[in-house]
Amino acid sequence: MDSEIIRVIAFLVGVIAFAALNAAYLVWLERKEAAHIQRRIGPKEVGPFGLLQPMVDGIKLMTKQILIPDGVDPILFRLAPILAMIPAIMCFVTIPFSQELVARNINLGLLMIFAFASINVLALLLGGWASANKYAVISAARAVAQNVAYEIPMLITVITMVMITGTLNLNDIVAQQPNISQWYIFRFSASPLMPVAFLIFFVCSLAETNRAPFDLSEAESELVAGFHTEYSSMGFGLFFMGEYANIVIGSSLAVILFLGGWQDPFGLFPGVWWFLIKLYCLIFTVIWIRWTYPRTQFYGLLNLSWKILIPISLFNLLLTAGFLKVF
Amino acid sequence: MGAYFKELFSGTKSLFVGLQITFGQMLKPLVTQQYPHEISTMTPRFRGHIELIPKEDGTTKCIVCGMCQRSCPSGCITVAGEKREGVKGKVLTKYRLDFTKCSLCGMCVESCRPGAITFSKEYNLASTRKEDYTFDLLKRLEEKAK
Amino acid sequence: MSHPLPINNQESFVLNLGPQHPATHGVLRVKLTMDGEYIMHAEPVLGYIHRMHEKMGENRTWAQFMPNTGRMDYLSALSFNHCYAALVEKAMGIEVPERAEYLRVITVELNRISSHLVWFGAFILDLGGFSPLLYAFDDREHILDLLESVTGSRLTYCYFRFGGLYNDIDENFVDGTREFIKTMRERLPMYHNLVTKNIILIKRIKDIGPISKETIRKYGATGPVARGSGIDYDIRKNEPYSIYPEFDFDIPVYTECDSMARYMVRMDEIEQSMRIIEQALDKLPEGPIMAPKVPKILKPPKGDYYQAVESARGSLGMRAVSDGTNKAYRLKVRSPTFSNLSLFSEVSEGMLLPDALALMGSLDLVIPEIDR
Amino acid sequence: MNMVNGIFMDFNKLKERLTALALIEEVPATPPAAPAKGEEEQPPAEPAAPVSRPAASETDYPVRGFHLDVKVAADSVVAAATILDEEGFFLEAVTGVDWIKDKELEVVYDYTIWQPTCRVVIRTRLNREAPEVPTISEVCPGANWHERETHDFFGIKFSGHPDLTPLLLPEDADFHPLLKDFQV
Repeated sequence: MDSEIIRVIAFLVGVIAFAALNAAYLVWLERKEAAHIQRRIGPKEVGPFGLLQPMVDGIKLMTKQILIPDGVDPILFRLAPILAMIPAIMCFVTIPFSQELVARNINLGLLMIFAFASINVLALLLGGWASANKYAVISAARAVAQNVAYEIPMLITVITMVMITGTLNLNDIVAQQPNISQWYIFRFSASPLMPVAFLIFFVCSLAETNRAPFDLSEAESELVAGFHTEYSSMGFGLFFMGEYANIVIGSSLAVILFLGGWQDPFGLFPGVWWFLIKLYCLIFTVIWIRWTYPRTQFYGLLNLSWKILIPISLFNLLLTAGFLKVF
Repeated sequence: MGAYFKELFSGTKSLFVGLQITFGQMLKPLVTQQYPHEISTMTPRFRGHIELIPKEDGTTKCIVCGMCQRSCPSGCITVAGEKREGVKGKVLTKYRLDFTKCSLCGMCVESCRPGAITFSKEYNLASTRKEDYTFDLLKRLEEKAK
Repeated sequence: MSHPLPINNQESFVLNLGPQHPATHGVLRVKLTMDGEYIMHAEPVLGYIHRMHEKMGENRTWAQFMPNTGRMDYLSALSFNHCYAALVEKAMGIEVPERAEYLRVITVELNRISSHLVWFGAFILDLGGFSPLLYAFDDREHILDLLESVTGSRLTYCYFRFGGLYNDIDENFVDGTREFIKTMRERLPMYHNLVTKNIILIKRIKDIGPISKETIRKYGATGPVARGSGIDYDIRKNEPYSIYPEFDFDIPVYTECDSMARYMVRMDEIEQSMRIIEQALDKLPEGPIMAPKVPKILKPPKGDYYQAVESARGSLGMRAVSDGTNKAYRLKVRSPTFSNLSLFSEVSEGMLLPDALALMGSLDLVIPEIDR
Repeated sequence: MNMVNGIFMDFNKLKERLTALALIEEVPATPPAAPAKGEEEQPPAEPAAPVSRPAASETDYPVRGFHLDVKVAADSVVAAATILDEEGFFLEAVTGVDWIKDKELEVVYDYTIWQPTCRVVIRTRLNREAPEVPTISEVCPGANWHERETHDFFGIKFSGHPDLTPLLLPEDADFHPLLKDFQV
């Protein structure tokens, strides 16, 4: 019993630390990568390679005054940033970093992640609504429509995956992919469209996390800063951390579902390092995409979801069902 | 339907081409200059604020004709001179430049017949006080000569 | 994409876009009456950077107004220099030496390329793509270096003089410019692959913000905005000045009338400007850079004079009324974006906010030039 | 000298139409002769002293920068704009000139056209005390802002204009900086 409590506390601290450190250092990665794509050098003054920059930024954010503008809904305004961060941390609970390194190996882990990830949009909506700012309200409306539109193809793809794996337990899903040919992205025996399914999942997770090119809800050239226009200090900081935590979760899921999680591509040394390598490669791609493309337009985003992603993912669902039945 | 798939494929391809280009750029050398650590030298024609050109003995060539003052569109130059015993012409006693108004057009340099003023190559000018931009060019010249 | 729904007047609200807003590139304010994200009415509010240059023109001598011309359009200041210099030369009947004319054309065209590069970057930035801006700035940096080595300044040039130029080029300029053209020719395909062919960009600006030929004419829009609507109108060809008739270049015209067409016009103009520069460098004659007999104090004969040049944004006109003294009696600057922006209100009606911003970006606004 | 003739097929027609609107002025006498109110298609109302002719003249384009200079009465401005609009011209700018010695304000309209090179200047003189001229923004909507700007700078009232609030000057500006008696 005692060891169980210690375990819970250890993982709680670990997960929060992981989420917070990731949020901080993904900002650094984002700035560095953006800089090098644009042939600049990026942060370099604070610490070697600017590695202490996130810490300094964090301190700056924490010491700033929290401004609560006139006319906002004071409770919702304070609640929204917390609501953005907590579900993101909750999602980490079921993510298997390695076979043993998982806070709670829940049988319905996949379901739980989607349940908590859906709360994120509520935070944006509340934040935008409570701010009493026109830009923020427009942004909140956009965020909701976008999330609703992209949850569908994402879930259809996940249903396809669940049909193949036969389980919702993330650790079991990873265990089914011992080497590169067994990874679900290349499991052509399940469906010839598996790489496409991965792409759909990836695009949807970009849209779900409001990342470029789908960052309509914080489109700075249209809506200034979107739903967090009125937030300062750690209110803004929490939104920011929540956003990066969501990117980590989206990429983790993609790694677990399609890229063999903590498994070694050659089946030799599975472990947490493989998970992290794959995870950061995907995150690198997410950032790389952001600094390459312009932003989509709203109807373009919905068209992509309803006209391309949903039909293809449905087709993939049927095809997989057929394959499962036949083979 | 054909057009739908064609657009789908060409569109996806264009996205991958974009990624390829930005990745290529990432591997190329940096083009920025790390400003406070590296300082670039200005080209010979760079127009900084004006300054007096010293003669060999360190004095000015200025004959206090006042052409620069008159030609200046924004009136930022104030020149004063006085007659002195044993010196031909006037002697420059004051050459004040109000750099806050100067637009670096070069009218004063052009109009200067003895060629006594030129553009300096100074560009590291920053201050929070307005007075720091009022230059006494004669004093600067004297300090330079020392 | 215009609105498919009838606009509901009851639930409209007013959104102030600017004067400090990332998409307005300066201090433009647009008062938008919105229904959801649809724009019911857009009213640009100008004057936040109004400096009354025209009054300054009346209070300064003809020569002293020259620095002001570099400070209206900070992206193509040399066009304004050129217009004013040509206007006074026309009034005074001053012949400009050939070499000076060639150098004027070279520097103005370089300035045009740099202006289009900034526009390109800023336009893509409006659409949410950040990196092309810095690539464009990298190329522009080379132009600014070249122009700095000749004119002494990087942005607000005051280089032209009545009857010629402030100074001659240095020995590195010709080679440097050729080198720049060579690298720019390698960069343009990169821009097209990265940006122009990108499906997201195409979806963003194709068929967005259509401006009909008639609207262009009614509002007096010129420059790339007009040429994107299928109007073959460029002062350099239609009303030749300086030595433009000696060069072989095309005026890119696109008939689609949308933001994509305006985008393509500017991108093609970069190539055409490089063609002009190349020819001018090949033919660059030796000789003086100032007309021999330019009076110290200019007193143009009584009367009024008009001079138009093609700036990077369209037809730039200056009208001077002289009363025979050393100061202009009246100096009017007809800035191209003033007219180009005036059609925004009509065209943006019923558009979605992001589309309207794409339209606004495609108009290539430089606010100090509108406000003067 | 005139580059227009021959290139611009309708130039003479245009000139004819505009001349019909132009004021009648007496040429060799004192230059700013009191302009009689010239109405439609009545060239010489009463032949005065020296030579009376419509104030529409072809100008020397290489020197002046425009081809046709037409002086009209204030109420003919809209008619002139309509003619030019029908001929395919567009408005480049509207501006004013303060002739304080004559106690008059001049409004200058610059028109040009895309294809043949042709610039037409329409001008009208107004009483400096109560300057009022009909708006042409009905004919060419682009004039809206140009007229607002002219109203800002000179205080010229464009009757019928939809919105004469200051455009470039502050919203509450009640001064007109380009008037010659405006003190900087």
